[in-house]
Amino acid sequence: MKKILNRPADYVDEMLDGLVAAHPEFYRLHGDSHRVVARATPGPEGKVGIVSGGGSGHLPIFTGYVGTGLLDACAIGDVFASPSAEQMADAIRAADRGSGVLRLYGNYGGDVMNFDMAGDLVEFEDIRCTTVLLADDVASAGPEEREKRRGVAGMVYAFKIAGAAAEAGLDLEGVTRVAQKAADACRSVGAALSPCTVPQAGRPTFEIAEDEMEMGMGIHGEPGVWRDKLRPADAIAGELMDRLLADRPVERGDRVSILVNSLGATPPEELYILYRVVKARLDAAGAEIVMPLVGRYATSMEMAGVSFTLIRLDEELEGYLRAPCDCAFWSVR
Amino acid sequence: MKKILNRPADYVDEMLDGLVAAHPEFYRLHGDSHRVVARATPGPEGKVGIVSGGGSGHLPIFTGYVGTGLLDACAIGDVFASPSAEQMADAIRAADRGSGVLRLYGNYGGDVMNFDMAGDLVEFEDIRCTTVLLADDVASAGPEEREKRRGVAGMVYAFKIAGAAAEAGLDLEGVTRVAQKAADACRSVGAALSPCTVPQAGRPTFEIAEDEMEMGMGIHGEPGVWRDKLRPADAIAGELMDRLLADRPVERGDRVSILVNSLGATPPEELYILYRVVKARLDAAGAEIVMPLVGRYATSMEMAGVSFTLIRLDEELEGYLRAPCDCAFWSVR
Amino acid sequence: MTIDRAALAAAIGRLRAAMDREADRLNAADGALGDGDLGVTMTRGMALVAEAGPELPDDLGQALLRCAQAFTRSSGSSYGTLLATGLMAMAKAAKGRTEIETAELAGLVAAARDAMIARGKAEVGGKTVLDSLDAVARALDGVADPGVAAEVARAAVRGALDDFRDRPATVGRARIFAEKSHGMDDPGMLAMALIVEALAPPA
Amino acid sequence: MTIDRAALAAAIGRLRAAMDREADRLNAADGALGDGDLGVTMTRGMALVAEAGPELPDDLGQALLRCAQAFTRSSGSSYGTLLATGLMAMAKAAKGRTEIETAELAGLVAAARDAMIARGKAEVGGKTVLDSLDAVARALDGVADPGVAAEVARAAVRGALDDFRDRPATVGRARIFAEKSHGMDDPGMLAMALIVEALAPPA
Ligand SMILES: Nc1ncnc2c1ncn2[C@@H]1O[C@H](COP(=O)(O)OP(=O)(O)O)[C@@H](O)[C@H]1O
Ligand SMILES: Nc1ncnc2c1ncn2[C@@H]1O[C@H](COP(=O)(O)OP(=O)(O)O)[C@@H](O)[C@H]1O
Ligand SMILES: [Mg+2]
Ligand SMILES: [Mg+2]
Ligand SMILES: [Mg+2]
Ligand SMILES: [Mg+2]
Repeated sequence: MKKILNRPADYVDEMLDGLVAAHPEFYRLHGDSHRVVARATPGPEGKVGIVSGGGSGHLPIFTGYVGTGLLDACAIGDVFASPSAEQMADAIRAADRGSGVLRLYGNYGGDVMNFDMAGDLVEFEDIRCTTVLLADDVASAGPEEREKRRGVAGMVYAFKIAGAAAEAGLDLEGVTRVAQKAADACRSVGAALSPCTVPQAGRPTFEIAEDEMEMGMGIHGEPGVWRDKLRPADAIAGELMDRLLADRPVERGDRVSILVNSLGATPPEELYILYRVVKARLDAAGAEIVMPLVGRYATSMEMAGVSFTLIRLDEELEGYLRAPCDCAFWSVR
Repeated sequence: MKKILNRPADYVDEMLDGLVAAHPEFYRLHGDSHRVVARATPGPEGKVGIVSGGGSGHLPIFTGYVGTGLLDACAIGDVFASPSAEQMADAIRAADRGSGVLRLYGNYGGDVMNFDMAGDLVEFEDIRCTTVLLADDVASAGPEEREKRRGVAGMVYAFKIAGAAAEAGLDLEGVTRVAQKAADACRSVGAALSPCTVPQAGRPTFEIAEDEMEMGMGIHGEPGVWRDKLRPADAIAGELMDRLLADRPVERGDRVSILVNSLGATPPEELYILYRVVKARLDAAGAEIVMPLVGRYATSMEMAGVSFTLIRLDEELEGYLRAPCDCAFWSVR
Repeated sequence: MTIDRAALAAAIGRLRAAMDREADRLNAADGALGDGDLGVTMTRGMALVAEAGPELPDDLGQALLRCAQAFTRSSGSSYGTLLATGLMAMAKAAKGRTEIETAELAGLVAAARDAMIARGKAEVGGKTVLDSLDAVARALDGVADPGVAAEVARAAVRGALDDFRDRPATVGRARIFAEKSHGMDDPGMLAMALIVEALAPPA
Repeated sequence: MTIDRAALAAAIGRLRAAMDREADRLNAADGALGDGDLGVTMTRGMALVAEAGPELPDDLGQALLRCAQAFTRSSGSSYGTLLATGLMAMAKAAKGRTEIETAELAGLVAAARDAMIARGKAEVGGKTVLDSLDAVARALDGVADPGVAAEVARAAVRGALDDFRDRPATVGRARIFAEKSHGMDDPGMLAMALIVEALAPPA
């Protein structure tokens, strides 16, 4: 894939410069590391802060979701690389409005180490921190090792729901509890068709033949469960749904939301073709779909492929999912 | 590029099925051609209707922009092919609330013939129609032949502004006048990095080497002004701005909006890298940027590349641009 | 011989068969200079026209209007829309008539041509279907004998193909292949030759 | 010989030079099994540490804390964060001291190792930097002579590389290349060997 960039080493900094220049009503750079994005207008005094962070290259994840009813701040690393502990600590400082900060992010070794370290750093400043990890990718480990799973697009639901809970005035324990419930309620799985290129590496993250796809592949090209000829849309959607429902069946009367997500290059036309099958399957299972999301919510730059995220909702989660939010990439009213 | 689809012949029908299934609050299929999308809740009696139409494969254009403050209905053909005159006539019927209908669409021969023919068809039904064509692509013809230019992403501004004017209660002449003013105020130009594949053709719309780009290429792969090695982001942004400003200079104190648009595969990260240059250029020219748009607003499926659209605003256009709108792909409040 | 409902129905049958037979050739011709759908346009359109066949009214104006409508429904391709436009113009001229004489054909074809010029905003001489129709209309002018009419019409469409083959395309999708189009038949002109040959087969 | 501010400053200088020299090798080793940034991590990190060098406080705890902070600032790579974690643990242990004896080194290295286990949630035996530190800590246990300490530490990191070379990677990005990693050095262990060799050069 071809990329529009200047020096690869400047990719992330220039991207962030453009982001805050285009949307000064939503975003500002915080501190002097140039890698911490915070709300242009901080949340009210006393609101629980929510931070996230991780590698660049996943817009709107992570930085894009800084906004009302969503995140308060975000630390962002090089493409597919963790930000530093000091940057994460800065994001925590930016997010803190005196009532503590939830660290809400994906289960990747480097990110976990750095967010833990960041917690140690801000402990001296009397900022209370909690952690909720997304580990929603069912293809990355079996149900008996759920805590080892990678965090993928489930973050979108977790940000939305935890963000609304914080906006509603819950305290740190409450926001953390709601975020953990949201994270536990999410299951995701994806299929990749083509790789993307990390600017500083300059070559595709993996190789795949012109007529192949990989089921269960991770968003950085982590190996999936099978690689074979590209299947028809209905077969792909069917298998993705099988895998989600096998991991956590839905029951008649369940209320769920589903995110049909493009990894980047796959256009919305194809997502809608897949959505027919998603809807038919959930209808057949007797589940009620609430606020389905179809689009590019968690990407890997120009990677082609899709992921599905299913979240089972109770009344509390549904209320927060439907609550208003606003950022440059997503607004609910 | 790989595509997720079933039978190529079903691509558009299945896409539309998924679209209305996912967003029943916004869209419904009208009539029995299966190719006319109308607002789920029609605009109020007496509102001027606005229809658009053209080939599939450009989401959110055209169908996606059916919604409050935007279009009332839309007829959509096969990928990159005009809908039939009868389908366009059906869209006009769906849009009519008794005060006439503006046909607002891009300047492509087939679309023009069919929308004209559709007008003949509904004339018998006493529906008054006007026409405004977008011809905003400065690379497709010189300033002395402006009426020959192709219509590209300028449609986004025209839909938004005309839609707001209709919502505000202007009559058919008024909405048409505002739409024409918006269309006249738009200039666009794009650069393509890689082609896309029309499902029924099964092969890329054009060939281009792994290290090449084409300046000024059309959204269906129509030839541009030069093809050469891929340039750095700042050089690409600079040339696109040069071309826009050469065609219509901005003056100190001008108020403008700019759309930095991905043709599909190009990720938002790269759009933001380009936006730095856009902003610097307009700042230097002394123009004020109003409501910049950065994202995928007018695409060609999985094509890689970008387009810039610059619109010069007067008070009336700016008011309508900032007015609320709502559809599954864009909402302004 | 005059043209009436029965003659029209028979012509529709021949046309449909011809288009089914030549679909690949038309797709290929259009594929070289355009989007390759002309065969699809013609087979789909003629299938819909043929469906209307059994219930064709005796009024030739009404009957031709039905044919036009079949094309406006079947696709949005330029050629289909232009044919619909031409058929509508002929329908208008034939309104209320149950029989049409050979001598009237030149006027009808010219009416179709002119309506298509108005619709497509192109001109005669641009290497399009307009040139085929123009040649046929001029060839038929003053011809009253059915056999002669068939012969001159066939000669005229073929002659138009030959006359324009080495000129550059100037209209529609083919325009961007102006260079390449030298020496190649315009797909719309080729289609019109096949249409005329099906309507007026050699004796 | 005791370790004091001056010795630490000198060691920093040697380390920085070694990392600059070996950056490509570390990038390559990490590139084979991970994302290829380990050389960048080490050169960037040591450059920041070296910047702090001239103003290092005499308190070795404070001095080591500065070094740790340089790594938390410089990047988010696993290795940098683990080194920072280990350095912080050593800083805690050395707080208030201006001199450290050779005999104390084993305890300091073990403290670093244990803090890194807690941070990274991996275990000794998994073919990571933990195994290098574990080998060094054990080798230094009870050694009071600086020359002997240098020698056994060097032998221990090299020995760890040899012992684990043919085992599969189990931690971090390299885990997904478990198969391929047989016969290859873990990049973090290799880096630690270079670090130890720079800190304790052969006489
Ligand atoms: N504006 C026009 N005026 C006259 N003839 C036209 C015009 N545009 C296209 N044609 C004719 O139509 C033919 C192509 O038809 P078709 O394949 O249906 O076009 P498309 O697929 O681009 O809509 C051309 O070969 C030409 O003869
Ligand atoms: N959880 C862990 N525990 C101990 N050591 C680890 C851990 N994760 C990584 N390492 C060590 O770090 C090295 C890789 O470091 P680095 O290149 O910085 O990782 P990354 O680029 O993936 O963040 C590995 O070779 C291994 O020795
Ligand atoms: Mg065609
Ligand atoms: Mg066509
Ligand atoms: Mg690495
Ligand atoms: Mg790394």
